[in-house]
Amino acid sequence: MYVSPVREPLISGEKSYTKVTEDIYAPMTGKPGKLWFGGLTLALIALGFGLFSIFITVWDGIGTWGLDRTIGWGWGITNFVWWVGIGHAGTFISAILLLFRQKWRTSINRSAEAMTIFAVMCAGLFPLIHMGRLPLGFFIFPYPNTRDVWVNFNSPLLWDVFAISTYLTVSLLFWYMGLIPDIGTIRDRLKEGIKKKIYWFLSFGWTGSARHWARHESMSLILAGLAAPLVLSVHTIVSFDFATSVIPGWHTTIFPPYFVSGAVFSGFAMVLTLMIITRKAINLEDYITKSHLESMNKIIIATGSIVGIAYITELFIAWYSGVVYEQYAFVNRAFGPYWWAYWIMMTCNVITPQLFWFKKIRRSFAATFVISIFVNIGMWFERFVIIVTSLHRDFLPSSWSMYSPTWVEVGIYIGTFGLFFTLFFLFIRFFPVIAIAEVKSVLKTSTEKFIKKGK
Amino acid sequence: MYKSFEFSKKIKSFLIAMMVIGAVLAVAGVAMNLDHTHRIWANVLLNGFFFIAIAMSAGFFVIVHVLGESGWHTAVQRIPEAMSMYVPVGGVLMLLVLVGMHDIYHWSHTEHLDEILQGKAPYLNPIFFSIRTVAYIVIWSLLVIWFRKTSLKTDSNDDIRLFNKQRTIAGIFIVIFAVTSSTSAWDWIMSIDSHWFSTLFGWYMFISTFVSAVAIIIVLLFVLKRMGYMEHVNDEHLHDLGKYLFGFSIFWAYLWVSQYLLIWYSNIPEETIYYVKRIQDFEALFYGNVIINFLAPFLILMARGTKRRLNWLIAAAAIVFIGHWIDVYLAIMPGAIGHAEFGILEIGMTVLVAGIFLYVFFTNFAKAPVVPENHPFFKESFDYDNIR
Amino acid sequence: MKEYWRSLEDLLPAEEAPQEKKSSVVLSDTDSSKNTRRDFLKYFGFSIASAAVLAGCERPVKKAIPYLIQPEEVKPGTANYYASTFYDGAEMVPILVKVRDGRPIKIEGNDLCQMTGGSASARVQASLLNLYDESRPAQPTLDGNPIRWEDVDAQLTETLTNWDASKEFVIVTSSVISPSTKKLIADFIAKYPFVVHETFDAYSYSALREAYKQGFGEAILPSFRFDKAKLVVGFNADFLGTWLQPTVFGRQYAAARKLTGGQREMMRHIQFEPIMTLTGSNADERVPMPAVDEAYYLAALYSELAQKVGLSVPAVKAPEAIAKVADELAAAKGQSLVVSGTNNIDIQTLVVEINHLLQNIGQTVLVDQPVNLYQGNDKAYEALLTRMESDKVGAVLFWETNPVYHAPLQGRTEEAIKKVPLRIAVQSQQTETALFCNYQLPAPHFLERWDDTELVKGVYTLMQPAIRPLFKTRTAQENLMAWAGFDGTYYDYLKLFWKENIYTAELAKGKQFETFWKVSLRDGIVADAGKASESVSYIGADVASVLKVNSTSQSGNDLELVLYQNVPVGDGTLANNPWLQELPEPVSRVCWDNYVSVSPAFAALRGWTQGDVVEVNGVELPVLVQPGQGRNTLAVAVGYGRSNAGRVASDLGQNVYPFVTLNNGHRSYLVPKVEATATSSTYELAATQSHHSMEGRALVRETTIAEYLENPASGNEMHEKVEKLHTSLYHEHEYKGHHWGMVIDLNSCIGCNACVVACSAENNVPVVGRNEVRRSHEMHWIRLDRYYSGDTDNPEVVRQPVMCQHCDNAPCENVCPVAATNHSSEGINQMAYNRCIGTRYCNNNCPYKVRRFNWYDYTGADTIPNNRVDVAGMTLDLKRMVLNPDVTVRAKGVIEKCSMCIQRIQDKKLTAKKDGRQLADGEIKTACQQTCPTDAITFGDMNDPNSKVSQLLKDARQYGLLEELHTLPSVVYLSKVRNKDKNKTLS
Amino acid sequence: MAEKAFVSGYYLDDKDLVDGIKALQEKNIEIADVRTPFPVHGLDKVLKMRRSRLPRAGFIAGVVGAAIGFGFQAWVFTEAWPLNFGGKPYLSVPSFIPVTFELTVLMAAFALVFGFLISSKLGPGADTIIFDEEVTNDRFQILLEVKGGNSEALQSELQAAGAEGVKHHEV
Repeated sequence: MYVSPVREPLISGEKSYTKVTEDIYAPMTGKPGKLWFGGLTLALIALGFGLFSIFITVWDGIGTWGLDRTIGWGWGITNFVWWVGIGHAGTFISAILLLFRQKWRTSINRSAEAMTIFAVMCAGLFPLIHMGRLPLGFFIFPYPNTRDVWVNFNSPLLWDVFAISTYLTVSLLFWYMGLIPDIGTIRDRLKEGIKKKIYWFLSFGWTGSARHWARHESMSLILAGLAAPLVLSVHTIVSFDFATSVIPGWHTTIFPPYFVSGAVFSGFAMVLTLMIITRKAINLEDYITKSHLESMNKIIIATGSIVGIAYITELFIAWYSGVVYEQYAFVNRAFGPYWWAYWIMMTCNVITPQLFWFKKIRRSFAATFVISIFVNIGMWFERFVIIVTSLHRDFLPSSWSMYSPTWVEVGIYIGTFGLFFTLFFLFIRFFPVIAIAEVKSVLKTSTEKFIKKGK
Repeated sequence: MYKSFEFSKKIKSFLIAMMVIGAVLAVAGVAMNLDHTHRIWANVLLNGFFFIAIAMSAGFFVIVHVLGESGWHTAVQRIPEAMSMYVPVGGVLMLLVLVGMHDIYHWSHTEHLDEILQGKAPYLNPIFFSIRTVAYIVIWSLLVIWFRKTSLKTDSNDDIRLFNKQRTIAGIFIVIFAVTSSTSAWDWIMSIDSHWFSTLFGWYMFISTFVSAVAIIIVLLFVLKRMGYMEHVNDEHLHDLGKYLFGFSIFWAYLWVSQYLLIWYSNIPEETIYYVKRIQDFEALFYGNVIINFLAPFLILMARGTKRRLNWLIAAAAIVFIGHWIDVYLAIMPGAIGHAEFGILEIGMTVLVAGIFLYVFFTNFAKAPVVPENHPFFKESFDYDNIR
Repeated sequence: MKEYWRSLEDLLPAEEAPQEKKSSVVLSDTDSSKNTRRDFLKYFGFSIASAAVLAGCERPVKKAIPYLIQPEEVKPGTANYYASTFYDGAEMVPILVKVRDGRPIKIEGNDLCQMTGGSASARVQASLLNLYDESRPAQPTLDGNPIRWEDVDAQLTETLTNWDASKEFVIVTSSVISPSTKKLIADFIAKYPFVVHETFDAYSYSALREAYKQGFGEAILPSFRFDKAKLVVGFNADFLGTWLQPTVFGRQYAAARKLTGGQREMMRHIQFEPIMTLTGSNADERVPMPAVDEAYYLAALYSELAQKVGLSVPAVKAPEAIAKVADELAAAKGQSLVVSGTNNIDIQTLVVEINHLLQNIGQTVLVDQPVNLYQGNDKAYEALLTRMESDKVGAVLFWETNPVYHAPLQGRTEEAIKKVPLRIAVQSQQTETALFCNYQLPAPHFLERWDDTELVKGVYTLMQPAIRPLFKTRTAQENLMAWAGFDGTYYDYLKLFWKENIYTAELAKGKQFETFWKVSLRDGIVADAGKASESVSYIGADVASVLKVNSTSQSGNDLELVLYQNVPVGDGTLANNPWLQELPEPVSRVCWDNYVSVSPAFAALRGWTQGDVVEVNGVELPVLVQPGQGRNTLAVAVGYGRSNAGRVASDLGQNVYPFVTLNNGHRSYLVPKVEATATSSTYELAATQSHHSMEGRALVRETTIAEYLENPASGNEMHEKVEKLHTSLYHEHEYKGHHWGMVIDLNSCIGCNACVVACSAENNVPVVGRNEVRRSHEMHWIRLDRYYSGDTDNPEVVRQPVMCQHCDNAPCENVCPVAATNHSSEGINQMAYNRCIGTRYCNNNCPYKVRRFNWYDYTGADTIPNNRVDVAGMTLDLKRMVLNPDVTVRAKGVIEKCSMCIQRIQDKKLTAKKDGRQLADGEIKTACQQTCPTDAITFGDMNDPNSKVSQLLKDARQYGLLEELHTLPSVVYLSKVRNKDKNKTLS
Repeated sequence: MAEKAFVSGYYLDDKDLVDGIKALQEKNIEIADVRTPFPVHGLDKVLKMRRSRLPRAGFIAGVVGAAIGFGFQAWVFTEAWPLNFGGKPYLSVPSFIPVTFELTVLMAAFALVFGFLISSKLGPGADTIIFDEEVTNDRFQILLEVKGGNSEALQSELQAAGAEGVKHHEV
């Protein structure tokens, strides 16, 4: 496959196939470092705090949260949407970019997909624990029962159940199918022993047969074809949670594509935040290069700008609609008691990503790191703004109210960080962080200098 | 090496004939409808908007690939490039809409407006509307011409800076178009149902015209291939175009469902009125629209083979093109004339404008080599394949 | 008309027995033979007969004791209604007590009473909860030690027998309106002549009676007829909320202002007041008036009116508004009414004279039908104190009175009582006064005892026990009988009294006394037209001197403090009541506390905001900024700061009764000059509404009478526009049988909050406490939204009762993932609590925000132990007796909301079905509708073209709240009409 | 006694591998298997592999998923217990779209993944033989089945076809 010499190499340094294997396998060998143990411990502490907060929530009731008769959802659902959004980068990278033949995806898709799965797990927690009666949460599944009661298929929350679980399942399958050849690689590097047996088991007996590869590619492509609309559908359905209502600020038709765009936006930001650290920590700088950074940052500008346009569209149409409730909802967002949340959102999501128009900035790891964190914050506030500022002042002024979180809600949020990072730390230790086989497949065309190993 | 296109007499006379027939039918149609001029103006708007939006979408097709640093598209790039040159010509037609404004836009009758329209008046008033219309046309024309010029320069100059300049233009293009594609759709189309509003509307109309543009690229490719040009375009290119048509048809359906489902679900009269009108008076078209624009391309192009075979592809493209004309028809007519009307006026007007569009296209296509050979990624276009 | 019966014989005549068979097939007899589980919800309303148990269905039932011998009148699952009377020393309302399985579970108004029409105020209904108050005195004590009743009787009989006749034995009662009790007291005095009976009212209106004494020679309290007036001018009189007989007045008021049923005339109401009262907020025009100037305003009014009829009186320069009002009053002679709520002899004298000038006596002021309420005389009370201080009193018995709390009079009361050697308290609730008493004798709650009343001459009601006394209590009457050695029980005494004094053959329509007695007991009320009137005649007071003293404005820069009763707590007698404490004050919408309200201008001047704690003459109170309040007026509600009231009320708010002083011998609730200083602390009030503007939204639609008469749809023009745009993407569901609907007439609703308590009692709505209300966790299913508009110094007020609107296109139903809320075939938005998993999605989507979530375990229905949030003791076994077994007690984590009293609907449907007849219109009454004093709420079948609801739906004033959203609410509002000229105002 | 014997040869570059395969194919030597560390571009064409039937399986499963998804929802709402939610029609088709879509994707994905695993005989604890552990690293391996003891000949053919190293394996 011809590649124009004008294109910048994706992978720096002199690489051979063996070198790729060695480089990516390296972080999994030897004793884990202090940093890793320290990080894992911190993550576990956060997880523990989260579990305690969840315990309090279930034991004492949702009253331990800062919600009230007017504001039924607060941090919980904000965090849910935020985490689901983050969970959009991985599958977007591996599915949609696969369809668009973007080679740079190969270095980041593995870890991004892992983040997707972990983020969706964190996200999935919230709809569960925000229920007043968690022990009866199984009512949301349409299972046959003696009362002949099924479920309400009109409910976007029910759609969510299907969407999130399908998404998690398909993402897991997709991720794991991609992992099989690489687990095979790890397996073959290990000396005989229990570890090798485990990886043998996990590798599903991968041989590298051309027939398998052909099927694997075919499957991956179609899975990508399925996953692409699936990614869209998940955040679309999450947006339906709000947009199907009649609440001003929630009910607007632009929500589905705008939410999807925002999700990819925040997902990429999170991937960037983590990968910029990870590549340093486990010496993968050659594989995740400025070229990757630039490509990802371009997507950040694109999605960020779509989000920005959506904000402005909403604002303008709210005025244009001539509906007093709509108009008030947006005036209230910008100038009401939660004005600060709105302007944090606007600054972080609309203004900061525009800095990536400057080539220097979008190719700077330090700048990208900072901006990615801004985007993470901004996207959290976006959901907060949508949920809380729309609810706290809706139709009847008599019921208007204010919301602030309690430590329990904050604790649960911290706990999901704990869960996310616990899994992430385990992942980088026990699985190849970069898709070895996929990098090899683009190695010749994408490396600064490809060396064919001697005999 | 690549056979340059010659705008032969034969084609020219065919297109002139097409325009003449269209013009005759259109004039006849106008004559028949002098008592309800809003139908005439609605048709001017319909075809004026549809083709200028397609031309602009074709321009968008090129610049988005430039920004995405794509290589494969260079094999067909000159087709959408030439299509985009219709923007300044079509702009003239859109200016006509300003003349017939009062027959289409309820809000332009500034003397008797209800409360809501009075509220919108700072935005929806004849003067500001005209300013915006002119601005869209001028800015869009400048953009497509600027890009086209730069692109043509590469034919004689392989300076990489020209490519970088293309990227700069593309950046400016996308920023401006990101905003104006929505606002123009609100202005020209959404404001016909002057009380109604939908935040998604701009994006929905954009995707509709974008799919149409892809369809026309395929149609034109087919025509050119039939005439013996563009032989370098291989199955992989068709496959990619097919994927676009397939993918964006689904995306269009996604937006259609998003808008419909949300409005259906909340069932708030100020929003449902839009669909109620369409379902009541245009029922067959309303549901047909979804079948033609979603189900047909979806089923035809799902298999790998059909995307690679020009005959299947052209069938899908033709259906989709007609489908999206209907889509725009559905967006305009219920508000502008209130009920379904289809006759020689519609046919004539469409044939006429399509003729002009094609004439402009072929004229421009003939002006330059059929491929940008000095494009840095040009060679990539001939060494890639789609996974089976 | 309902049949109220007392015994089984009354209910079931022998020949009706076969009916039983019919009823037994009802459960399986549905229109479809395919009687599957889908009928589950249909039966939901009544099949939960054991709902109180069901609430805890995951737990074993701890206590279930079967009857050994079932009492004949107790039929499981069926409620008995007993007619009785509520009287707490202030208000008297004939009631029906709903008793289920031996437990009184609800109080409703007795609809045989013409004055109340079956309505009851919030306090009347809530008084039920005082029955189950765990803080009630349960045992007689002597100096803090338990003592047996026999010993009490022995000791006191001995004391009385050996009495030193130079000393008085004083019985201090609240106003006694019971003729039999009066006679008993007289009999007691006859036996022990040294006994003196004194009347002490918790809140005093003695100046009113004295004014009539001056004007008419008799210290009477006339009957007021607001319904006969075309113009009512109120001066600081909260007659819709607390003044004299608010339930009755509210009803009269609304009747005179209703525009339904073809009525085209509407009474006009002008209110002059220093603070924003419930009444003032309903006025067509309200003029803020400094409290210290009330006498001056009235003097000016009198002077203006007198000049109009050519009397020569000293001229008083009238404020502009008064001059205009005088013109209006002069034009409505004989059809107007001027009232004042201030306990000031000058003011009341002026009011009497004004009404006389206006020829209202005999028209709207019926001096020949005096009301027996508020018989207390402050001068007499002061005299009693003086006698106590000078050791002339040997013993004092406080009979359900609490002067230490209600009239401390700068410690005088307390000191005087201490000087009395023997002090006895007979009380059904804990009181501060009892703390000073040797004998503390527990009395039964009024639902546990016998009594009668004669409110107006010739109108008798009976009070009968609805439950056996829960504690070792004895009525004061029985105490007296025991100590005097009278035979029999008080029931016997009462019955005999009725036989001798009330029964006449004419009244009994020729029946024997026993029959008369039974009928009276069943009906609860007997009116003897023959005894109806007394005659008094005008003699006239010395107005000139009053005018002279009050001829100038007294208001300056001094801060004045107004002490007022608020609607929920009133004088504080029933303060230990969770329902009342959680009831939002209708104007401020704050509950669980009192506060000092200040005008916005004054707050701005001092830089105070709501929640700042300020010190008013040494009492620290949180600030509430009250639009419409007088510029230099501060106001604090009395009834709070109880130091010995029981678990709920003790230490709630601050007691401001110590500010009350005697003025011309009458207790004055106005402190003309106070100091208020800021402190550094803040205190969060439990407010149920924090935003007070409608934000220009068409929520409460209103018009003026002139516009209304021209175009009945005026103010409601939007409705027609919305109807025109009534598009939908799906067909409306057909409701083949009933389609329940409700119409709320905003022109009738006065915002008294009676419906809130009715709903809470009927539907087991949890009480959550102050802290939860602060967090906006209140649970009321119906609320009274209140909005201000216009000038903050004198805003217009509108109110809107909002409960679940039972939308036919309900945004909440759509989104429940587990189908826990959906629409019944009769158009009711129903909740299956057992199915709810608590996502709160429905609540988010409800545009009306009427859904309520059980944030904590408020009810004890949760399976997890040790997590209850119950500050008011509502989950105590004793208080749980008040639960309505027809309504599920909701568990933690469940959404609940108005069900349109589905249990009542099903009950009446079943009754009709058992009787084999069509359900009649009006037969079903929701709890809120039943109790509404103003009949603002109408419930019925919208499918029945002749139903009252259907008729009201034709009114041009009807509209749906947020109807532009196409939620198709089944609750419909009728717009409000103000009787005022849009372009002219008084002030 | 070995049941089967194989000869393997390995290459260090995918181009060399493809050339080697072509050389062997010219000599009509049947190639038992080719094993590579990553999917080699165009190998499927060279080896004349049949196009995978996975897409078809995915499509069928998708259709089944859609039918089940839509059918079940429609049945619940119209037959099992028709409930009135917010006045929506019982057969509220737009509401059924999301769940139908999700089930379509889920079923198709399952079919693809399990179709892949089953047709490739891969899975947890699958019984496969690895001839050279370096295949998952950098070696491109051709496997020829030894039929009738001509292992040596095959080895030299492989060497002739450019293999970097050859080996005999018995299983």
